[in-house]
Amino acid sequence: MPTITRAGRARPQGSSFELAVWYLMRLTGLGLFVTALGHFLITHLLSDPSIQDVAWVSERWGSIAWRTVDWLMLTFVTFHAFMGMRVVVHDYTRGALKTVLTMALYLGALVIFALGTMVVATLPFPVA
Amino acid sequence: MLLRYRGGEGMLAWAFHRIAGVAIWAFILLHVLDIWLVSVNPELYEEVLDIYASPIGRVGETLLGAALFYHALNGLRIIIMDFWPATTRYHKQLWYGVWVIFFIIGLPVAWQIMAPAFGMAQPFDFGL
Amino acid sequence: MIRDHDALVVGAGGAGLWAALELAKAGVDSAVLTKLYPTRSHTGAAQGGVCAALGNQEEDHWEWHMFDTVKGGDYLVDQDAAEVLAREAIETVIELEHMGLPFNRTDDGRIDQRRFGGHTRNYGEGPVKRACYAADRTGHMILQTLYQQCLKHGVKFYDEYHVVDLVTEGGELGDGGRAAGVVAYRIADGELVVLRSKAVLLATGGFGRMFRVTSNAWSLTGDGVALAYRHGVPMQDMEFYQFHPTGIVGIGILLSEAARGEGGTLLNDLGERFMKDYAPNLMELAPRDMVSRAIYQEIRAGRGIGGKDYVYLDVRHLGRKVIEEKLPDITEFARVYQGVEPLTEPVPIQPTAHYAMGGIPTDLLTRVTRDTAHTVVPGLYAAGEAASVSVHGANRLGTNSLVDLLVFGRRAGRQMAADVRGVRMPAVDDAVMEPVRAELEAIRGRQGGERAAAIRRDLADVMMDDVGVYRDETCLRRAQKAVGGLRERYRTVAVHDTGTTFNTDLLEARELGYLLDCAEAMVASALARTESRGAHSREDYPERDDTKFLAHTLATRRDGVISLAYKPVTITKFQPKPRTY
Amino acid sequence: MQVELRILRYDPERDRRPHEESYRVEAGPMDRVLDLLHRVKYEQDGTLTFRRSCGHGICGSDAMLINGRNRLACKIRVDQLGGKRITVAPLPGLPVMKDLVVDMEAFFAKFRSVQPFLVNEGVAPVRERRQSAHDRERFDDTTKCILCAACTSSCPSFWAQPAYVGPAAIVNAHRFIFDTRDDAAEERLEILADKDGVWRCRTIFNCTDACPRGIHITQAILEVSRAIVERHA
Repeated sequence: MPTITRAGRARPQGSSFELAVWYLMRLTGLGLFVTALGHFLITHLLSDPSIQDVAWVSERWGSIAWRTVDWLMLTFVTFHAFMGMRVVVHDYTRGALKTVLTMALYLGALVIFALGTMVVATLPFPVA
Repeated sequence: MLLRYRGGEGMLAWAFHRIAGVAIWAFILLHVLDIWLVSVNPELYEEVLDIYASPIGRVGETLLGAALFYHALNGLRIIIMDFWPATTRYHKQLWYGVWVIFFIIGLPVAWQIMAPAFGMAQPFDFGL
Repeated sequence: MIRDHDALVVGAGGAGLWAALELAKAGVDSAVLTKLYPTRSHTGAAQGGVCAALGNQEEDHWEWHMFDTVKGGDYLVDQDAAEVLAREAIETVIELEHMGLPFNRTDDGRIDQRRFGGHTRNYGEGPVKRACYAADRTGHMILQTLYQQCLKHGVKFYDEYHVVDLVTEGGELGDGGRAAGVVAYRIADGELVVLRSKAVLLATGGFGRMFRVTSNAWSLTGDGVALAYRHGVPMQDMEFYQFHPTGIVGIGILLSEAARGEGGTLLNDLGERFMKDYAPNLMELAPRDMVSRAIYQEIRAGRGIGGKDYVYLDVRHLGRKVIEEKLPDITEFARVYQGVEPLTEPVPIQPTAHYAMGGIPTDLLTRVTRDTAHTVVPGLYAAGEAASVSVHGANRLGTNSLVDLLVFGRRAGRQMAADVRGVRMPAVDDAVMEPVRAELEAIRGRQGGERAAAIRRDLADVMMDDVGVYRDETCLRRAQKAVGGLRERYRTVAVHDTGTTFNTDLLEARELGYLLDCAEAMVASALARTESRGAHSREDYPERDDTKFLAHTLATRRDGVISLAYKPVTITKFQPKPRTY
Repeated sequence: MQVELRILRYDPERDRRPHEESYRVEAGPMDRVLDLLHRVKYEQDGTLTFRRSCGHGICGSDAMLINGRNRLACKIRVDQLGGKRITVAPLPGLPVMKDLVVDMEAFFAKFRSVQPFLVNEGVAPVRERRQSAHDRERFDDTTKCILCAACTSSCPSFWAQPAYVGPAAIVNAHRFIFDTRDDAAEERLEILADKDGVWRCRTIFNCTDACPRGIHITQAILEVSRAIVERHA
C-alpha cells in the first residue's frame, strides 16, 4: 500500500485505536445502561441511603455474583467516563495542555480502577 | 459560537448529553473514593451515607439520577442511530421519546428520593 | 508579479475544466483562473440534460441530432461544426460516465434518456429521447465531475482571480498580434498578476446580466468576450440571444425544459394548450425561440393569466413520483421562489434571458478567428458560451449548451496541448499591467461619480424592453442611443469601497464595462440584421432573408467606431428550408 | 415593509474587530436575504462585501449565518425569518476576510483530502459502465452537495477542532464510497477512520439542519462510520 494517497495526502496511521474507542464507548454504554441504572435503582428506589450502612454494603457483597456485577460496572464506568472526558478534552484543548490532560485522565482512570477493584476484592465477607 | 448558533433539537441533545456526562464523571470520582472508605474507615463512610440521606444530599442525588437517566436514554438514542443510520431521519422524534420516558419513569423516582426531605413517606416500599 | 504557464484557461465552467483536464493529461504546464471557485460556475445551473444520440431508449443517429441542431438554429449553424457536435457528443457523454458522472439509469443499467425541445427522430418526425440526464441537476453533476477529475489529475487553480486584461505580443489581436497571457486581479488583496502563456483559452461564459429578467448568475458579465473585443477580435452573431420560455416570473430563475420533456404543458388564461396553434407537431417541445414568441403572442392577445404578462406551466398530471424523482430541484425552486406547489398548482412562468448564441468566433479547433476569412489569432482559443463556433446559429436547442462545452472544451484542451509544443514563451514584462492598473485606480480614486449599480439597472431595463424577444427599428434605435448614453455615464463610474481587500464594489464596476461592450455590439448587430431568424425576431422584417443574411455578423470596434462584416455560413448536408414544427 | 438588517461588518484595513451595523431596507415577503444585501450594497453602502453568484441556491457562494443559523442568502425568504429584524454574520468557525466573506481554502483542502473523484483503473468499456438504478440510488443524496460549507461551519465539533475533516468532506467521500463503479472505498475509509475523521461526529445534526440541499448529512456520516466498523469486523 502506498503511504501517500492519490490526493497527495499522507496516509493516516494507526487509525484502529479511535475505531476501537468508538466501538467500546458504545458497548460500555450499553453495559452501563443495565448496571449503573440498576445500581441507582437499588440504592435509591428499592432501598434508601437512610437505611444503608457498612453492614448493608457488606451484606450485598456477601455474594460473589454481586461483587462481579459491581466490578463489571466499575470496569465499564472507568472506561466510559474517562474516555468520555478524553473526548471533551480533545475537543477543547490542544498542544501540550491536551497531552497533559489526556495523560492525567489515563492516570486517573488507573487509580480509580485500582482503588475500586481493591475495595471489591478485599472487603471481607461478613460472618455468616 | 456555541451560544450564538441557534441549533435545533440535535444540538440541545448533544449539549445536555455532554454536560450530564461531565457531571456524572465528577460524581464517579467521589463515589469510588467514598466506597473505598468502607474498607479503610467504615465510620467515615457512615457519615458520608448520612450526607446522602440529608435533604441537600437528596437534591444532589435527584439531579445525579436525572443526569444519569438522560445520559443513558440519549446514549441509547445515539447507539440506535449509529448502528441504524436511517433512523437519523427521526432523530427529533427519538429525542422527544427520550423525554417522555425520562419523565414517566423519572418523576416517581424523584418523588421516592425527595419525599423524606419533606418529612413525607416514600411512595414505594419494596420491603428491603 | 509575473508567472509563466504554457497554457492558461480562463473560466472554470464545463468548457474550461475539460480543457484543463486534457492539458493536465497531456502533461502541459497549465493553470485555470476563475473569479469564483470552480464549483460556483454557472454550468452547475444547467438542469435538464445533455443530448447525445446514444439510442439507449429508442433508435437514434448523430445525423438526426445534427439535423435538429441545424434546423433549430434556423440554418445559421455552421454544419461542419454541428457535425462535430453531434458525433462527439456521444463519446464525450460516455467519457463523462467513465469519469463517474451519476447519470440516471435505465432498467438495464444504461444511461437513461428523456425528450427535449427540438430534438426529433428521423429529421423532424416527432420527439426523440436523446437527453442524458441526472435528475434535473445534469449541469451540477457535469461541473462536479469535471472538477473532481481536475483534482485527480493535479490541475493548478487560481481561485478568485479576476481576469482584467489580455496580454498581447506583436500588436493587437485584430492586427495579427498573438495572445501572450492575461492580467489577473487577485480578489483577496487586490494584487495584479501578469500570467504569461503560450496559449490562452477564454471560457468565461455568457453575459445574461445585461437583461433585467435572466436565468444567468450575477457573475455572467461577458468578461472574456469583451476583453477579446477590446483587443480587436470581432464579436460574432451578437444579435442572437436566447430567451428561455419558462423562467420564474419577475426573477427569471429557470424551470428546466425537462418539465416539458417529461410531459409538462403550457396553458393560457383560457386553460388552452396554446402551443397547438404555433407548433402542432412538437407542441411544447418546439425550439425555445418559438415557444417564447408564442408566450408573448398569447400575452399580447390578452390571454396571459388574468391578463397579466405570464402563462402557466402545468406538471400536475405527471404525478408525484415523476415530479419528485425527475424534477426535484425545479419543484423546489417553484416552492421557494414563487410559493407555488407544482404538485397541486400550475406554475406561473415567463420568458427569461438565458443564453448567448453569439460570442468570440472560432474554428472547429476552438482557435479564435478574427475576420471573414477565418484568419486565426495565434495563441487565443475560446469555448463554451463565450465562443461562437457556431453550432447554435440563430437559436440553440435545449441541452446543446452542455454538449457544446463538453465537445469544444475537450477539443480546446487537446488543441492547446498540441499547439504549445515548440512555441517560445512570450517576452512581455509586467509593464503590460500598467494600463489596466491605471483604469482600476481611476475608478477607485474618482470622487463624486455615479455608482455602477444605477447604470447597470438602466442597462438591464433598456436591453429587456427594447432588445428582447421582439425587436424593431424604432426600439433598437432607442436602445442604441440609450446604451451610448450609458457608456458616457460609465466614464465617471465611482465606488464607495476604495480598499484592496475583497473589493467587489470595484470589480462590479469593471464588470459593468464588459456588459456595456457586449450590449453595444448586440444592438448594432441587431439593427443591421433586417430579417427574422431564430431568436432574432424583427417585427418590421418578419421573414427570414436567406439571400442577404445567411451569414454570421462580425462586429468589430476600432477607435470607438463599430463596423460590421458578414461571414458565410458553412452548409454541408442540409439546405435551408422553411422552419416549421 | 421596513426590515432592520443587522450585519456583522469587518474590514481588515479599517477595523480592529468585527462590529455590527444596522441598515433599514424596504422588503417584500418573497424577497430573499440576498435581495436585501444587494439593496444595502447598491443603494446605501457599496463597501458591504459578500460572495454570491447564481442567486438561486445551486452555486453555494452565499452561505452565511442568518438569524443564528447557516443559510444561503439567496434561498431564505424574509417571510421565513419572521420578525422585522434580521441578523447576518459570516459563517462561524472560518477565518473572516472581510464582512461576510470567509477564507474557504482550508475547507476545500479538507474536501480534497478524501479523494473526491472516481477511481477506477480498470479498462473502461466502449460504452457506459452499467449500473442498476438501485445502485445509483444508493448514493444519490450525497451527489447534491454544492460545497457551500454551511454544514461544516455549523458543526460544534468543527468549531472546537478545526482539524476535523468535517461534514462536507465526509458527504463527498460517501458519494464515492457507495458508488459501485469506484475502487477506492478502502482508501477513503482508511482516511476517514483517522482521529480527525468520522469519529468526531457527535450526531448534533446542525449540519443536516443547515444543508440548503436537504442532504441527510448525519445519516451519510454514520453510514461511513458503519462501513468502517464493518470493514474491521
